Amino acid sequence: MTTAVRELTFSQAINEAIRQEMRRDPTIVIMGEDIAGGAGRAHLGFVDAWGGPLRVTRGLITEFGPERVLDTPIAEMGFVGAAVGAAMTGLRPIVEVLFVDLIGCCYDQIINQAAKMHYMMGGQLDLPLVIRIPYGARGATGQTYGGGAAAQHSQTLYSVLAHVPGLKVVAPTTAYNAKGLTMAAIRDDGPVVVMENKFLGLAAKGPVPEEPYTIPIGRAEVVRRGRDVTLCGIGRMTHVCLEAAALLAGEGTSAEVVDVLTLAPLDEATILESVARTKRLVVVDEDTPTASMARDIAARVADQGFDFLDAPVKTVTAPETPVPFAAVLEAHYVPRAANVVAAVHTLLGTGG
Amino acid sequence: MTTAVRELTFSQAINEAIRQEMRRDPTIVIMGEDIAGGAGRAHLGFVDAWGGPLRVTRGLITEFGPERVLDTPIAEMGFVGAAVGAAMTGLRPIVEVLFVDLIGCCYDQIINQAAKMHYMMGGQLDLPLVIRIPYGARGATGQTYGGGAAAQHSQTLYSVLAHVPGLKVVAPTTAYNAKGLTMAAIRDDGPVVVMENKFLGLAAKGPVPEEPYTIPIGRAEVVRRGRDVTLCGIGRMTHVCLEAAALLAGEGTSAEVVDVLTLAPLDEATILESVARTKRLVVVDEDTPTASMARDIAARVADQGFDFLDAPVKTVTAPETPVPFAAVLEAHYVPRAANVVAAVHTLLGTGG
Amino acid sequence: MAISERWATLTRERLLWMYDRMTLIREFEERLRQLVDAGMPVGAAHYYVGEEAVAVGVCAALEPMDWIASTHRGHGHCIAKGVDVRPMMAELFGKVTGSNRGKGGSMHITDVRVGMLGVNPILGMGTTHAVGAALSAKVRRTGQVAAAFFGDGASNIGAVHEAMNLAAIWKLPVVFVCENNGYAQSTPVEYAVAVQDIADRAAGYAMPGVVVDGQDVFAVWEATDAAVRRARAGTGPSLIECKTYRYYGHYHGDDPRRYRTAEEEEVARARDCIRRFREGALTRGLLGADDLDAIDARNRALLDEAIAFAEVSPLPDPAELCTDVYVTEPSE
Amino acid sequence: MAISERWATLTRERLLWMYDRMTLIREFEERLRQLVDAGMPVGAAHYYVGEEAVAVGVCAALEPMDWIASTHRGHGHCIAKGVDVRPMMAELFGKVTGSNRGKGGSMHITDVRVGMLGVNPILGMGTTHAVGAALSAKVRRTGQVAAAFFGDGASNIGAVHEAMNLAAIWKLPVVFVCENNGYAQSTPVEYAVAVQDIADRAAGYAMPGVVVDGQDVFAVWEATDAAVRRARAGTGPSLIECKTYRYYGHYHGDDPRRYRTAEEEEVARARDCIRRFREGALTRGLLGADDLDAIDARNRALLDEAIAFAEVSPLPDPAELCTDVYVTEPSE
Ligand SMILES: Cc1ncc(C[n+]2csc(CCOP(=O)(O)OP(=O)(O)O)c2C)c(N)n1
Ligand SMILES: Cc1ncc(C[n+]2csc(CCOP(=O)(O)OP(=O)(O)O)c2C)c(N)n1
Ligand SMILES: [Mg+2]
Ligand SMILES: [Mg+2]
Repeated sequence: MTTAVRELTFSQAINEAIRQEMRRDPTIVIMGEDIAGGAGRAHLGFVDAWGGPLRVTRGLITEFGPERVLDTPIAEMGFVGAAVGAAMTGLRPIVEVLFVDLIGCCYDQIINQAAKMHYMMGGQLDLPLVIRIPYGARGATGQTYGGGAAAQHSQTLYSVLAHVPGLKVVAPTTAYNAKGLTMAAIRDDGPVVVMENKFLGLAAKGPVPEEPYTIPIGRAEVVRRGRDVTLCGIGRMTHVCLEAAALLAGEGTSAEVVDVLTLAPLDEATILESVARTKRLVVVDEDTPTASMARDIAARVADQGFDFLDAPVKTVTAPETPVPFAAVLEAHYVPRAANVVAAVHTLLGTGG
Repeated sequence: MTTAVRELTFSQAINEAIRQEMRRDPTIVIMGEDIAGGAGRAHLGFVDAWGGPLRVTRGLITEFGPERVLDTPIAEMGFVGAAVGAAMTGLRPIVEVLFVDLIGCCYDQIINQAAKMHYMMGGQLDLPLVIRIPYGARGATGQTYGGGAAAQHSQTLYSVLAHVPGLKVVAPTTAYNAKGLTMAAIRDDGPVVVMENKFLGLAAKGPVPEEPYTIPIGRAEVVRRGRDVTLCGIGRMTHVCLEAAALLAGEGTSAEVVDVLTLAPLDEATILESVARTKRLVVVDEDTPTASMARDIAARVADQGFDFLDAPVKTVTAPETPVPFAAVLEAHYVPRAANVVAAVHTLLGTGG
Repeated sequence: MAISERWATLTRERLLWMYDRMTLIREFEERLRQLVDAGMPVGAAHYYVGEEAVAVGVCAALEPMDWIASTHRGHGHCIAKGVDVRPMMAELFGKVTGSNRGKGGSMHITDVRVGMLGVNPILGMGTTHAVGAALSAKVRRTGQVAAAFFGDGASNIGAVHEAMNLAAIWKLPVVFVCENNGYAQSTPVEYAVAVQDIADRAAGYAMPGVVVDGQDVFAVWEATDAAVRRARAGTGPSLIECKTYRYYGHYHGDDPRRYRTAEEEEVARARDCIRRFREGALTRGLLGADDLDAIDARNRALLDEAIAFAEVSPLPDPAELCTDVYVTEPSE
Repeated sequence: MAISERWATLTRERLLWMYDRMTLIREFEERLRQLVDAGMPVGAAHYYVGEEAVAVGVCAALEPMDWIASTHRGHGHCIAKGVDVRPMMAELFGKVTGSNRGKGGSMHITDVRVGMLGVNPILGMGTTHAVGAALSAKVRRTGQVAAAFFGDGASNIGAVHEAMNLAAIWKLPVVFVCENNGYAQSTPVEYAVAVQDIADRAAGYAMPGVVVDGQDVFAVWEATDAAVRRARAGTGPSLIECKTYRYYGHYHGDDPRRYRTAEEEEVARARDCIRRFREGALTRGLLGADDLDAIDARNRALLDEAIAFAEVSPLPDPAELCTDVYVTEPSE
């Protein structure tokens, strides 16, 4: 009965989630800039010329056609608004914002329209809308010159979305949960933001069942068991936590790793339950620190876990700066396992 | 020598700061929707017809004329961008966004352009820009029917600005510091967001020296001394903290009140120094809780103050909901002194 | 005169409906104004008085299944599209029987059952939602049309530009209705809009753009009717600029005499859409004074009833503060 | 032919300058392309090859004190406005000697000393900054003009609409230059823009709008020159749409043959702006082959030097990660 499960990349897994859902439900449409590519040129033999920034949407146009797979002009406020309007009137749109850095061009639609519509209207309308947003800097690449996508194309910024009541915000970390969370987002009757880490989109690969499945929104997951400290990761940082846990294991420190998975609403219970056992917490977030999810989680645990914490809750985040271009600077920007290990050393009073 | 100091409202104090600075420096211009009003109708005898949402800018047009006091069309992205461009090229613009709820229409200019320009350009350009933004819900009014400005005209949202490196964000609380902080913001060579509470704009009144003065950006202020607990307030919530402190004094509890004043960069030292003495902290913020400034401050103190905290850091915030219209619902939205007192009771294990 | 021809194409029912809706809007706004002036807290009320012919002319050309997206000045749009004034008034009273259970107020009144997608006070956003609704109609092949109202002031915001281009390239069934009442708050249109007629911007999206007298319900109806036909035929969107006037200030607390003259107001009022309709219908013998008086009386009574309903309705339970934040509660 | 008349009004120095800048841009881009293809990490490089006549024609009509605001495809704008290619190249290498100390990279190159206000990859935003610069010129009465480049794709974003209206109502000295190269990433302009000529949108702001051949540096210069005169005279902004073509993909990693044909590329390349200039100048005897060859050689050498400079330049100190976050450090 059990066959070897296929391996898919993170991006392919999201693609499969969207594809399977679009097959199931003809009211699902997907829109964004160059999500298909070469729009209107099928007659010249050009279809599927682009496929979005992480190539997540590649192939959808050939299966579902240009009426359900809509390339948009550069008009984030307009097309995210159109997705909101479509979600109000019988469609279930999935809309892609090319990078989180561009939410400044459609922030009203996300935080004032999509997030609040159901509440403001006294619940009379559902809003089945998925907003997919790639995010993240490259971090350390080992390159000694040149650079990355710099300050306006490398941000993380999910805290400014999670801040707003009414939005659910998820951040998948593996191909497996990327498929399950995306499917759950599509089936949710309210607005859900799916934050897709750019690095994971290309690099993460793993077994993904072929059949459709959902992973519940609102649940964190313990991805490694440990006794001495809890490392709580968001998105790509969960992998950094796992790396750090491996390093710590080599030193005789047993670290538990919790993958947050949903930023809003946060699964406080799972995180608290872990910290109740380990008595120590480090939250790792690649976003900048002020009013970040890292500090949010830290504050909740420091409050509700006060009685069982043996040490202060530490956060490991990007520095309080924009993302620099130069590879040698960006290398120090995104938190690495060594930073997490160092934070644990501080907590345990041990040396590296 | 000392004459009785005049009393001004919060709005009048900001008006005076702007007026005095505009007199001093001809490169200062101010722009926004209806900051003068009736634009282009001087020939019909109409000038100064509006004066901004809090009437802060009333009278400026008559003194400085329509070239330096610019009414704008409804085009937040455009005119905030124009202010950024003007700040890059020799002017010192002050731009008003009517309400913080509208930052969704110009968020890119604030967080990607103004905030990052200096850094991205390697420091080659200053950006002397002030962005003034009224914010806040009404809270409890005692009205039993009708309602307020509802979900899209009552937000606080400063955390989504403070989150972004490069922006300074201040939140004055009295007529006195409103004048001083506004002047400091105008004299700062970088972008500063001044968050003006709508309720304080009309209600707060106090002595304001006539001569120009600045209050340093980046400093919190202890506005009431106490021993048993520190109440840390932001904007209007500082007044709620003072009210709570008065109630607590009646119960025999001595509360210290710290007025945060600058949200970014936060004056951690003053807050920590206070908590080091009182051993307890309640942070009061009228914004919604997730990734809020309240949780940010709580996390910093819970970490750095771990060794001297006798109790968990509590936060008192708006609930995790949009702002409702109905007066009876909004009454429960904005934190009140009773909520702060209750939080202190929890901390001290005392009953109310 | 072209006017007389237009009357001819409308049924007596339609004419009565037009008069009914225009007077109901006015009655609603005047009664609300009395309440607000007497101290009822309402956040912000942007009265539609003077502009009734626009909402009614547009909605007269729409079917019940069609959609409208509205603006902050939305009471008139609601009533023209068929929202019941009782829950509307209850909403303004912050009562749980309100259209939005008291959570929205004047700036968010919505009734999706009659195709009213929401008053929306963030300028321009409604036009994008109409584009989405029209996309929905196209994909689901329902034949519905979406009309989007926006002001002269809102015409300058980027969202409107983006919405028009989207509707045009996708040939969506949208009717863009610009209500040019001469002002955005206190800012005169001639200051804020670079071009004489906002309708001229339609050429930038290869869509038809027309200017109509917004105080003539037939002119508005006729232009909308043509646009709706185009839209339903799959030919794409249109822009209609209605030159109109608001009789009162921008919102309940505004005194418009700080930025416009009494003479200007008188000129506009002299062209009052309701009086012109009434006089025209009587002069031409299409409707009788008794028909119209009966409507007036009915609408007065309806407002009495709506206010009474709002007054006696219960307030929301404080627990409602935290309900309906999420559409589906997160799994626990 | 009108062409020949235009040549006549330009000095020999100006003609040499035009050739110099166009070839320097091309040399810069081709050499960069070699580096990137050989593995140099650069985040994103959007080559300007094929469009040189636009940047150079525009900047030829500007004075050194004037400003330009640029886009993600900005190397050509920088060089045309006079940014030194050595710090430009060093910037792309992420070196501390870069125009932005290595902090900005390709998408943020800036040199305010020569009036280059910044490559800016958030589409449309540059147009608003140009409006601000023009406002600054007007208030400070300096007589400066600001030119804003933006693409056919960017023409659909709201910021551009808002910028044009602002410049128009305030009669600001702005020249809006739309570089219509037929594509936004892989999206053809005929799909994304509802109207045939983007220049037609100018009418919506009561400003002149012209279409010019963007592969003819003289046509671009002439149209810009007229717009600059208008701007400096206080008559307000203009829109110039330059029909042009990018020879390579959208960015270094893009293969344009997935959305356009080889034939189309050949047609465009056949109208290459540099070859046309060279042939025209030689045929008419205005410049000699030796003049032009000398420029070619100089620019090749300059790029050798720029690359060498970039290679030997030091990397930023890691401490630079946290400097220049605030313009003025907060008081401690
Ligand atoms: C994006 C945005 N900017 C500003 C405002 C504040 N505001 C509300 S109504 C209004 C004037 C609108 O004028 P217009 O579009 O002409 O509509 P009218 O009020 O005349 O019906 C303004 C500036 C807003 N609600 N949204
Ligand atoms: C607001 C915004 N939306 C989307 C993008 C992503 N993006 C970068 S360049 C580009 C295409 C731009 O096309 P066009 O304006 O025609 O300029 P061209 O690349 O052809 O020079 C897109 C979609 C962006 N940088 N900014
Ligand atoms: Mg108006
Ligand atoms: Mg292009």
